Amino acid sequence: MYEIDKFLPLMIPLTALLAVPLIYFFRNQRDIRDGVSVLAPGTMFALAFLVFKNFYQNKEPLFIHILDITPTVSLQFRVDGASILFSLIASFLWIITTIYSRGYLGGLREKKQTSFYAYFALTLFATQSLAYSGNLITTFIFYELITLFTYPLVTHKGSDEAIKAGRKYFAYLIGTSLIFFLTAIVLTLSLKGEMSYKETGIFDGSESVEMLLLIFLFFLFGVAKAAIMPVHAWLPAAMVAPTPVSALLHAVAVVKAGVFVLYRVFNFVFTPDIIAGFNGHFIALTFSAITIVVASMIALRQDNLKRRLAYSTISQLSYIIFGFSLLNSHALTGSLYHLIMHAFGKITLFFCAGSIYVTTHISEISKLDGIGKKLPITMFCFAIGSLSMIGMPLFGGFVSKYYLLKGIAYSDYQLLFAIFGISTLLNAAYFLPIVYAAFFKPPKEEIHLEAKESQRSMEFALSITALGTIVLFFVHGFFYPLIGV
Amino acid sequence: MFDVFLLILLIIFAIYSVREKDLLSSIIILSGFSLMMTILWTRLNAVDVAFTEASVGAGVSTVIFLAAISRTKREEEVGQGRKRFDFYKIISLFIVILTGLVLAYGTFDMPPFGDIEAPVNTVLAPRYIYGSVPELGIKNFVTSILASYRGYDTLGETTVILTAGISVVILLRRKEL
Amino acid sequence: MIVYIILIPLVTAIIIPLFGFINKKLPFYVTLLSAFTNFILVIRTAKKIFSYGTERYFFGGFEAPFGIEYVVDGLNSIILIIISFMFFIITVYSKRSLEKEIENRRLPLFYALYTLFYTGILGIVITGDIFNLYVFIEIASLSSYTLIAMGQKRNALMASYNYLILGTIGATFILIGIGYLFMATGSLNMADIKLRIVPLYHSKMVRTAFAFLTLGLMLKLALFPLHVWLPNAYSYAPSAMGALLAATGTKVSAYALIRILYSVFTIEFDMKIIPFNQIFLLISLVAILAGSTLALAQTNLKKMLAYSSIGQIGYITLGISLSNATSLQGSVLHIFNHSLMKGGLFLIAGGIFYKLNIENIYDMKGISKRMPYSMAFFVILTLSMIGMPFTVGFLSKWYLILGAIEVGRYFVIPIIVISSLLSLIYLWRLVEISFNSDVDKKEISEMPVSMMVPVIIISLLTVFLGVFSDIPISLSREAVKIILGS
Amino acid sequence: MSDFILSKFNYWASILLMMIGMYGMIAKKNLIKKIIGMNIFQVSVFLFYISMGKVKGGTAPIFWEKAVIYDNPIPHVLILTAIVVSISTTAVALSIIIRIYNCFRTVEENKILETLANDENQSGNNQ
Amino acid sequence: MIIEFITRKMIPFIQLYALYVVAHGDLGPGGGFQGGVIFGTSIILYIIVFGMEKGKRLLPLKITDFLGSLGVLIYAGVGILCIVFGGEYLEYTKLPFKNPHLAAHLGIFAIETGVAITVSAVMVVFIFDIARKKDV
Repeated sequence: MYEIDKFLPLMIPLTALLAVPLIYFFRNQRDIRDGVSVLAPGTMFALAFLVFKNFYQNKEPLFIHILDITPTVSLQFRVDGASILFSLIASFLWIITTIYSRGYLGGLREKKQTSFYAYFALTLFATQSLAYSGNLITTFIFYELITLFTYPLVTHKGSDEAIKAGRKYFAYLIGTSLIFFLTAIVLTLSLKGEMSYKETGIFDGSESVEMLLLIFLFFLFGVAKAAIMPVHAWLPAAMVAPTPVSALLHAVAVVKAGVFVLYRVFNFVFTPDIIAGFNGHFIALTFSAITIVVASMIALRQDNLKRRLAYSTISQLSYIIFGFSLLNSHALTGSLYHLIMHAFGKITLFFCAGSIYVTTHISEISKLDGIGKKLPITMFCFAIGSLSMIGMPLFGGFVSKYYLLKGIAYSDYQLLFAIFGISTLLNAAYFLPIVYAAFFKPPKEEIHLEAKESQRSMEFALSITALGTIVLFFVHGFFYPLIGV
Repeated sequence: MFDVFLLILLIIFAIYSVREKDLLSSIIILSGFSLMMTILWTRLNAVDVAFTEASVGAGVSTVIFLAAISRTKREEEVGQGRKRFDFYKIISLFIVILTGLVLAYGTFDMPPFGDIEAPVNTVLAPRYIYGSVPELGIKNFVTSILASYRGYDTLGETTVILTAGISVVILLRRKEL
Repeated sequence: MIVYIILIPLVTAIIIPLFGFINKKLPFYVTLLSAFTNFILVIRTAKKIFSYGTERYFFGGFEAPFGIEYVVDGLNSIILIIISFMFFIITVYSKRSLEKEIENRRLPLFYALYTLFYTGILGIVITGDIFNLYVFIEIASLSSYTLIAMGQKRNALMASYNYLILGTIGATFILIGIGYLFMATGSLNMADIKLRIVPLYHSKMVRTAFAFLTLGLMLKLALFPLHVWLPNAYSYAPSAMGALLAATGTKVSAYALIRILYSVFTIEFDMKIIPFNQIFLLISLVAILAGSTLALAQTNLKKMLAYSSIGQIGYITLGISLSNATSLQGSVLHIFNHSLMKGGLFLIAGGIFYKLNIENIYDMKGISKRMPYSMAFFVILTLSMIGMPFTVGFLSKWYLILGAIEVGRYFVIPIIVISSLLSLIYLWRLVEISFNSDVDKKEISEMPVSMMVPVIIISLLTVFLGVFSDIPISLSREAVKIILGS
Repeated sequence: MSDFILSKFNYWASILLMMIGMYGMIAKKNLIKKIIGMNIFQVSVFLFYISMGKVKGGTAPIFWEKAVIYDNPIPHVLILTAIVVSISTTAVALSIIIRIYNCFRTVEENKILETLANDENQSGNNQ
Repeated sequence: MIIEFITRKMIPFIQLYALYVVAHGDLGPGGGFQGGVIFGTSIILYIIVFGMEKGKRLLPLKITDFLGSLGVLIYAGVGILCIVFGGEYLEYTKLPFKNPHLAAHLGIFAIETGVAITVSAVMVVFIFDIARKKDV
């Protein structure tokens, strides 16, 4: 039994890896290929669920040592609540996204669909491995692999514009991670001689404050995937990618991977007490707060729908970092909840944007007037997604925001309520007008639909996720054992 | 004393053959240089080396030099528009002088010329000199070392010659010239 | 019988022209056969060495220091392994590309020189006698001059000539150094000199000898200020030869430098008596940065790779100059890795040139459509070059960084990181351009199998040894034991 | 003093010769002139070796009943090898020079470099 | 005319002397290398006097190339023979002759011959290929 426990988590990424040759092999039978890329995440989801069950029985985290690269550098897995949570979400949403992208790619008659699915699977492999990685270097490896595997997806079009955007993407992510992230890891290793995550933290506070602060900042800005303000520019650039990519990868997998790494750093490399010891959380709070507000303001001024969503993603991510750096259990719970809620909400919004683009070739917000008549389901789900983003009760977004506010209340920075107020208003300001215009304004010019047949699967997918946001509000207790802090 | 005179002469020859603009005469001077070197080496009792240098340095290399310039240009062209202050020359002069100084620095700890106690003459040489005849029955120690004690070097040397031969063939024996 | 390691290629090189009289195709197969035999022999020897320790061979039965001695120990067996492996692989590759680049009636002699070059570098690695080292350096150099001059463009001739001038200066410096050393110690056997040199630490002769030996080897090694001959020589030589030079030439010089520094002179001489390490560290860092920066400025693919080699040589010397066990292990590993990676990259460049006749990076738009597999392996090797974990490139950089931390030279880390970034930029440029599909779709035209297989093997090995890294690490640990004489 | 100078004179003279040869090798623009310099350089190194093998009152290193001291034969051997290397290098260098002359119609380095630069420009324009 | 006559008469003596030098390398100054060079010089002289064509007829290029390899082959072969007869590489005294001195003499003579062959052949090749104006 215990061996099975050790074996199951490994199976999850391996399934994704196995999917790749299958997808390539069936590149000519489109249906089988898509079937594979639905089957693989399904299997992964089931496996993740089994892992969750085992974890539920014996609460203590599970360590799996795979191999040594050098005597000090080893590949190591760690299975605990957060990792299972992340892997569950990622694999579940992959299923939905595959269904969606079948419609999307079909609607646009994309070339190179096979390589699209293949790189998708590779990215998910890296993401899952990162979710379970048990020490800094393992995290680093899969962090880099995610960047590498998403690069072809970002430059999928192959046009000069896409190539340029890809360069920006690559430069930001690889550059920061090589300069700051790796340096931080090396410094950690040279100071403490080990890198594996521990509840008690790798650092024990005996180190010099300056050193700790330096390493902390390196981590904070080295993990550019979390898109905190100075290092966020890659995310809007990445929006040239096809919408399913933006949806799953740049609303869930990639960015959440960054946030997840920061979660590890905050709680397993450092510990809240140590961070408080050198006031690292204060810096993190400042930056994340600034990001929340400023990103929302920029989002307000974007006319391209996907870019607006991208900036809203940036600000929402900073909620999570914000929650980490409040350093109390309620805020942490809120953050982890936000990891789920934002994932569902934002993927819904991206799906909507994508289906609008496929069916009407509109990507600007100003042209969306009266589109609600044409695409009722899509726009209705869009409304749900936005409300969840804003944090209305009865929607998943409310849960996380509630815990975050509770966290603020328990911390000694009460005036940060103001930030929340402002940002919530801003969220409303840049989402609701779209919904309003879509349903109640008369269309400027005649909108004609096409690609009817592909609409089915897309609407199916996005309604599922929209439903998810509502369901999550009621069943959020289900995740409590995973988040349990 | 004669050696000193010879050395000075050598230096003069060397300078001339480097400075001479007409390549032909500078090659002739070069072969004279090697001839004098041969004499010097004979006076230093390095008969085999002198023999070789006479046949190679003064003989073959001169011939191939002449052949080469007969197929190329004969005069070294004076660099047109040569500046009075040629930076490149200064640099190279500086490098050369630096090298020379380092080399000279090395000479100060050297055992005096012809010192029998120098490690060169005490460490390996006796074994060869007194071992050659009883071990191998070879009267010429140079040959015994060349062919037997360090015979492997000579194999390498012959290989070098072969390499050069192949190189010359592969480079020059072709129709399109 | 370690003497056969030299004899097999030597005799092959001698008889190849005779085979050439029979049939112009035959020499290739003879070379291949001997390369393979030699590789097997080297592997078996290395196995023996690692289980039973150093093996020595006295030529003519005259015990050292009186005769010439061959020594195979942990250090040079790892070098022997990589050299013979790369030679074998590149020979497999060479058939097609040479048939394209060299007219067939000249192939036999070409292969003869090619094997002579191999003989020379093997001799450099395996010998234990310092004058014998000089002789073999000359064999390797002479043959490489000609092989470079065989390039198609007429720049090749000039490149070869410049290499000849600088290489001869370097070799003559080495000869002078040997002379001073011989004068001071009276011996020519490395191990013997190491014993005799201890009381002579402060002799001016020994110091001059040291200066000239290291200087000459740095010229052969193309360490940064003395690198001028390298880029043209590598990029204008025939593709296979360029790859072979990049994979083995400078590595052997690096090995010779390590030998001279640690097995002829002693480590305390390098560290304490003269301020060698500080200077050397400085030079290496400059070389790393300068090499990467210059590579960034190139548009010719092969030239870019050549300049990046200059930077990578900086890594090797960096490890030497930090001179603690960890960093030396990094150096040895980097000799090994870089031989593998850069060899592979040059092979791919040669393949692109073979199929499409383009060398300029900006003409390679959308090449990943035409040569997808080659570009895939190019990406793998690129990742290894920038030191991605799971590839061999990571190991050496990791050990170098740890070594730097060990001696508290933290400023080395940012430099390594920056140069990795630079190398990422200049290599990724090509990947990016090759992904660009703003060109009319073309049919796939991959390089022939006999050229593809070596690339595949090298790339897979890069990853395999990066994951199951205990092989290279244990080998290099043995090597370091030898270097530090413990 | 004078005997000190005399005791080192051979070495210094050979060093001076080396400097001359090396200068010719580096500074001269004519390719053949470089090779001439190379010859001088190497031969003077040989002189250095031979001088170190000389022993006061020694006879040639060939067995001879009446001989008391022999000169040191080792440098002679080494130099025999080195001479061969030098002639080989010279031959290879000269053949490369001939090829160069056939391609560029000159043996002046700077002119050749100009020609190559022109080649580069043309190829650049072609692209 | 006269020069040709003299050369014709001289060359055999030069070659004889060359052989002497090779053979007596172990007694007096000289040896394979010097002998080889002298032998080569004799042919070079022939070429200089009678011209390339005659020279080529006297000694075709194929032969020289072949000889060049052959010499080194002899050298290496002798070394391998020593191994065959239970010695180290190039350990002549182990060669199967009635006393080690004779073995050493013969072995050294053999390798000197090898050296001489290679050297003379390569010297001739140098002249042939470097001095040759047009392709012949």
